[in-house]
Amino acid sequence: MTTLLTINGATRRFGGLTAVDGVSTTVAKGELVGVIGPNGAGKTTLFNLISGFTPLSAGKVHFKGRRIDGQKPFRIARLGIGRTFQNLRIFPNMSVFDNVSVGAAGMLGVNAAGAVFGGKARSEAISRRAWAALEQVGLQGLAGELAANISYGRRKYLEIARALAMEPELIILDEPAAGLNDTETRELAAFIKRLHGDGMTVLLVEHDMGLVMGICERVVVLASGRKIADAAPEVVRKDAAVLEAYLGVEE
Amino acid sequence: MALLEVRDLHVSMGVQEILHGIDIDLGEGEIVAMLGANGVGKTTLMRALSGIYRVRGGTITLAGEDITNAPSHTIVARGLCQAPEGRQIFATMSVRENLVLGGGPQGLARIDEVLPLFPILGERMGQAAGSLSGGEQQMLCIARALMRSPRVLLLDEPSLGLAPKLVKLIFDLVARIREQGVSILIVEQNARGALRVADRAAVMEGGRVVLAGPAAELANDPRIVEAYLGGHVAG
Amino acid sequence: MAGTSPAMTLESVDLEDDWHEFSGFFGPNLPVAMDYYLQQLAIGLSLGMVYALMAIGFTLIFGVLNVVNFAHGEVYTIGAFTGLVVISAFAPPLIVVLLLVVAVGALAGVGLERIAFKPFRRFSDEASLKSRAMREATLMSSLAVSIVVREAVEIGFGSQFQTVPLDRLLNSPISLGPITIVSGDVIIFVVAALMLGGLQYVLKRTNVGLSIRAVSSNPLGAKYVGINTDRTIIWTFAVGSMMGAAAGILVGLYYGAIFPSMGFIPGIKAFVAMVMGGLSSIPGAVICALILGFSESIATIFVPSVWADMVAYGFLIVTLIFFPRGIFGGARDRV
Amino acid sequence: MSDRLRPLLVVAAVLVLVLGVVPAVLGAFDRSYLYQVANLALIFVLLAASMHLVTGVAGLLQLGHAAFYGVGAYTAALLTTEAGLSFGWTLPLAGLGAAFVAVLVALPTMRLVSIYFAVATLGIGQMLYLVMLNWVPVTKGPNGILVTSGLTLFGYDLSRPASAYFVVAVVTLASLWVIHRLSHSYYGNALRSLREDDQCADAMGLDTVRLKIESFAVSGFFAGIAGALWAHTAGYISPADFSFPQSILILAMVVVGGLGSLPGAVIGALVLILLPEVLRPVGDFRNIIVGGVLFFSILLMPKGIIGEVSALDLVRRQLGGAWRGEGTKAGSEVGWR
Amino acid sequence: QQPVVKIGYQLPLTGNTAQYGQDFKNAAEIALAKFNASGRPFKVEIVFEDSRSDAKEGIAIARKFVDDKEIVGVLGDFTSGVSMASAQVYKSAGMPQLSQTASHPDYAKISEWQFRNITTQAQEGPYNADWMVDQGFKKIAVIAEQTDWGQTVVSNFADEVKKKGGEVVFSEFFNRGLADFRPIITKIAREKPDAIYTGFFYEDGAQFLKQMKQLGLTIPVYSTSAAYNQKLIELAGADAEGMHLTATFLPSNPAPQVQEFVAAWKEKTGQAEPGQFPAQAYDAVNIMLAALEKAWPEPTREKVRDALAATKDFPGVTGDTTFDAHREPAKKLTKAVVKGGQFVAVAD
Ligand SMILES: Nc1ncnc2c1ncn2[C@@H]1O[C@H](COP(=O)(O)OP(=O)(O)OP(=O)(O)O)[C@@H](O)[C@H]1O
Ligand SMILES: Nc1ncnc2c1ncn2[C@@H]1O[C@H](COP(=O)(O)OP(=O)(O)OP(=O)(O)O)[C@@H](O)[C@H]1O
Ligand SMILES: CC(C)C[C@H](N)C(=O)O
Ligand SMILES: [Mg+2]
Ligand SMILES: [Mg+2]
Repeated sequence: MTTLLTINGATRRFGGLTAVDGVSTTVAKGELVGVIGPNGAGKTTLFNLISGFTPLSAGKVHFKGRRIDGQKPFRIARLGIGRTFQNLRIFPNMSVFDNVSVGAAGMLGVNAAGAVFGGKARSEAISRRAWAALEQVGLQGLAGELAANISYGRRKYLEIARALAMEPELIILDEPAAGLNDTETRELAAFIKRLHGDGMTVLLVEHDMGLVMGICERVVVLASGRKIADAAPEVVRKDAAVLEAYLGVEE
Repeated sequence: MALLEVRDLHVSMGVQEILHGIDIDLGEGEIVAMLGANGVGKTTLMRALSGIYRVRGGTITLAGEDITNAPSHTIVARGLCQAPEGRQIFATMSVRENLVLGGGPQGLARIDEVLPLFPILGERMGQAAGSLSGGEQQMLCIARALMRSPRVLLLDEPSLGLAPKLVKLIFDLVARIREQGVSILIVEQNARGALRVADRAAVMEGGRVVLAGPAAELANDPRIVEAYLGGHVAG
Repeated sequence: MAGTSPAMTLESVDLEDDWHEFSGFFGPNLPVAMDYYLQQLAIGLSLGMVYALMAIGFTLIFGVLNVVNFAHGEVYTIGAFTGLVVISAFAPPLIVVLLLVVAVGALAGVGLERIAFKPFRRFSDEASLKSRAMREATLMSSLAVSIVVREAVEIGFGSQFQTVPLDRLLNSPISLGPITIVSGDVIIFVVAALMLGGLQYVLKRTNVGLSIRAVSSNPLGAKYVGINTDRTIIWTFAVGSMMGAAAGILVGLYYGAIFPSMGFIPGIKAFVAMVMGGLSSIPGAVICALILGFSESIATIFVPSVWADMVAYGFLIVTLIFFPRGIFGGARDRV
Repeated sequence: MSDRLRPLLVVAAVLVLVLGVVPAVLGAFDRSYLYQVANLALIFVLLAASMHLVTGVAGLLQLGHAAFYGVGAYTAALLTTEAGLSFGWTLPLAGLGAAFVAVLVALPTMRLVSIYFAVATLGIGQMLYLVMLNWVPVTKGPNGILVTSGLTLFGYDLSRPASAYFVVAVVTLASLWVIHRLSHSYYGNALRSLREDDQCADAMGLDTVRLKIESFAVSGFFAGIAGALWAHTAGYISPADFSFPQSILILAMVVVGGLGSLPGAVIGALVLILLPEVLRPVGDFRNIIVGGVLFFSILLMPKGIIGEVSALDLVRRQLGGAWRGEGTKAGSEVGWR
Repeated sequence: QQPVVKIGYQLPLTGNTAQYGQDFKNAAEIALAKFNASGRPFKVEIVFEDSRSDAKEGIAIARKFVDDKEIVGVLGDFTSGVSMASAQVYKSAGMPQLSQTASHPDYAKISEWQFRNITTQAQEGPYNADWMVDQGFKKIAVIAEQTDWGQTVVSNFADEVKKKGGEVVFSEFFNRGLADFRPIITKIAREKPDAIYTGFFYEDGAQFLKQMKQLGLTIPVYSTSAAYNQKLIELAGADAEGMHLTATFLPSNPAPQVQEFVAAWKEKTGQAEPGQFPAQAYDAVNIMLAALEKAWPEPTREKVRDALAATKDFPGVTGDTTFDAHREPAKKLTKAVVKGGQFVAVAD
């Protein structure tokens, strides 16, 4: 198994607060890793460190053997990291299809000269990718709809589709199941599993234990910015520290 | 008569009607859960109740007074508070200021009752609300609604984005608040949790209430189990 | 200075005498160069105060609605013309003029809000709230109102400078050691300081201020906590426009220049100062207005005055390069 | 109608209208005034369209557009008077000159967002205006420049309003075609995503800074082209033609027509140039009326006469710009071809 | 029914410079009424069009005038910029254009169709330079507005001063409508000039004079005829006292045409005495009318042009106007000073 992502002593401070504190872990190609932890544990911050939205205070991040910390988000994205956001960030005044096309366009590259004089090859490639991503999440029926007009649950899939249209090697999902009901969460779980089955490497933050424990191969637990566990779900589930910090005593 | 009475409520967005005649009763000290898939109009209902959306038809009565299409500030003044979807906190203001605003004329009078529920907020009092983590923002949103000692509390997906420990805490909290005589209307995707604490529940589909009844009954209704509880009967 | 100008006819001009008076102006003791810079600084300060006076109301209104009010300059003009009409009608003392102007300014602000801003709040769907087109629509509606007002004033009064009774001008010189200022500088300083102090107190210390800041931060959220957002917005417009109108008459009397497009240049400068300051910070806007005033007068020392604005705008660009969200602006929302 | 044919027909219709019907009708009146107004309208159509790209599509509120128009006009005028170049040369060079200046000023300001960017462009516009006004040795300052050669192409003098109309119309149409390709394509989608949420676009692998600079430069280029057209058709330029109120006028065109909508920008420009001319008989009140019309149009159609959504739909259907997803039912057109 | 001859007048009737255009219109209407009442064999109609001092409007108006076959001559525009842009149209279409104020050095050079009846700084500058140097001022500061006209104010004046052995110790421009002159005034003061020569209109002039006095500066100020307007004194009050300037028009001039114009003006507008610019417009209209008369009975554009070109010693309110071979006027200049709230002539 080849390592795709290596996080080495990642640290991020905000003033006096250390949101992420010396976290190290690796993600191998094809893995499905869950990240859990109490609210404010630093999960989103960790994702922002990986995708370049927040600079590291200390530590290193490597992707495919290349150091990526300190790089601009779009460069990191182009290396093959797609992401979604905890607070849904779609492009509300664009159609569903156009939203997704941006993911494809970002990876395939667009420029002014190409847009004016270029042949159809590039735009068809973008179209096909975007369409494939939409089909993957089952939104093709809403392709022409304005994104602001579709429901919350579908926006979640839209955001995922947009990341998929990038055809990334690693996809980071920040709380994809938030706001979905149990049935929808199951569908999502199945969807992520399928994605994983197709060879995608997934890094997933989620508070829905059913989802995390059900599909993840490995779970990283953060609390107060520190990694307190990093193991298979069955192990983590019984870890005293994790129970104490995060899960609470289940009935 | 119920504390909050909704009769034949119609709400439209532009030309499109979203709620086609909703009836709900919320009794004194009662908890009612609203279930329904994404996009059926639960949030639209909640917004209409708080006076954010205009009502095209039907009536809303709070403690015998007609509040249909009353401005949102008078509705809040009459004791109907909401922790809305999307949090709607004041991102550029500090956590403390958010809470003061939640308290309205009472200001921070109830801070000592609210803060212990969410100790982490106590540590973040001076921080800009927008820089909080997702879950912290959700806590702030709920805490803010509690600052005013509401008579009717509307919670739109309160457990969204909260860690499991806190989800449990939220539902316990809902039960506790009811003890103080507050009536609660709660919209939840976590149907299991909501049905456990609720007295009654209603299921919405396509802008209508399609099923209503005592929560315990609904929790065992095969249709509910199939659609919202992932096929397993709630424990 | 002699009352009847000695330079009135050539015959009476004694060059030697002139020399004498001239050096007296800069004071006999300080080196001339020093006086010169001090005088330029004093002028820069008073220029800056003039911009600040306008920037305060402008920033207040922007802070609440997050839209540029292109008609603020016209409120300023309305203030000046109201004052002029009042003065020529029954010549009351300045304070009475100010009160009347402020009242008219409040009316203008409320009217403006009703006409140019409120109608656009009827769109509450997400696509509209997040749409650039809707944002720029209010900008345009205020621009359209400003065009109509300016043209109307022009038709009513003509576009020339209005004649201000000379004894009402706020420009009797006051000598402070080597430098000279005028009475208007003092009045403008006091008024601006009062406005700034008052607003800071209201915004930071009172519930009204808290509501205003809440509406500016998240108007929808403000509804959920029971704030009467419409009323808050109207009040803000009323207060901001009162300040704009007061600025108009004060600056009008200060320069003795009242004409229909008088709000244009101070409007631009106030806009620039507000943004340099970080949009929602009134002290920030005031400080940046002072910086703009200073940079204009100081620039004149070193370059021809036609280039002075170049320095002021250069300052703007440099500021924004180093502080992309203004000097006192907050950070961007976290991802 | 066959889907292949329709776009061709639409293009043909536009060409016939602009290059056939309009000149024929104007010619029938035998009034050079009408041509003059038409030329002016076309120049402002081009200006509005170029601002549409940066303000409507990429969402960067541009408050200094007239300055780039001016840079183009000055480049053309100076190349004509100082270097003796004819219109055939000055036209592209004016565009390039304006684009060059646009890139220069874009470099330091592209990190700015929203109103901060708007004010930066306002400042830059004013600075460029001050340069035109005060850099007397080069720009002749307030004296302006008498442009000695009018519209000449391949040695033919095309300065008469009627022939100038064709030159202006062809240049404007060609430019509109380019702007159409840019805004109605995946490139346009990328720019729109900047407008909607630039951080998110960044996460999609878009080099947001480069895109902003690029769109700014292209927009500057076409403003420069418009400037060259103005310089050669007017014959005399001075800084006043490129001052801040002109920027606001162009912005008003784009907003009234529909921010984000290219057909809207075109219509907005036509309305705001033609309306004051039509209202001439009204006398002193005409500008009040223009202001009133502006106000009511915004009030009733805040998203513009042709809003972005309907404009995109129109282009997709009528101009055959749409790419059809494999699984879609016939007629549901989505992406860009 | 008398035949009617039409002329066009393009001028700013709205916008920032509307006050000037409105004045021109009043002056033109006075001149026209008098002409039409005087029993000539034809009547004249003036078509006024509002250019807003905007070149793009000016050009459209020019086209409109050119299209109207009945229009045989055009007056205006106000600013040189708009006049010159419009002049391109008149040049190519062959329409005589007479501007009452355009003072750009190249304006009349555009073609044989452009005329102006305002004195240029080529005449006024040296005249004032001589005047000032003769008064014994050696070190002179010069400021002027940053317009084409202001440029000529400075250059023509400075050349002559140097020739006469004087020294221009300071020379700067300012943007029109500058609110605060104090930074420049302070800067001027540092150069310690003997006198200041200024190129401004009355609004800027009033601001300058007031602020100069505020700063306690008492250096003699000289200016051009452009500052000649009663409003200058209204706006600046006592601070205007002692300002010297040249004029071609003095309302106090006892010449009958002047007194007639002043009286008609007061009656029509209800304002005080007319300033320099309305007088310019009044003369321009009359010169045009005289040219029409000369061209009658067949007033074609060519004939009107030729008639204009032949204008010699036309007795206007701004003095006698003769167009030289370059269609430039030469006028007699008068020296004036503000004294007791009035412009009064200064004996040479
Ligand atoms: N820009 C910032 N400024 C100050 N504090 C910040 C900032 N960003 C994050 N924090 C703090 O860092 C901590 C970690 O935040 P983060 O969003 O990573 O948590 P999280 O694990 O994603 O939580 P949740 O599950 O609630 O989303 C929080 O306590 C938050 O308040
Ligand atoms: N402003 C709006 N404009 C147009 N349509 C809207 C608007 N708001 C809501 N809708 C539509 O109304 C329907 C109901 O939306 P609502 O947000 O009430 O659903 P919900 O039940 O709360 O769903 P969720 O579980 O996703 O929060 C959806 O189909 C949505 O697309
Ligand atoms: C500046 C203008 C208004 C007038 C000046 N005489 C000119 O020729 O332009
Ligand atoms: Mg998070
Ligand atoms: Mg909802």
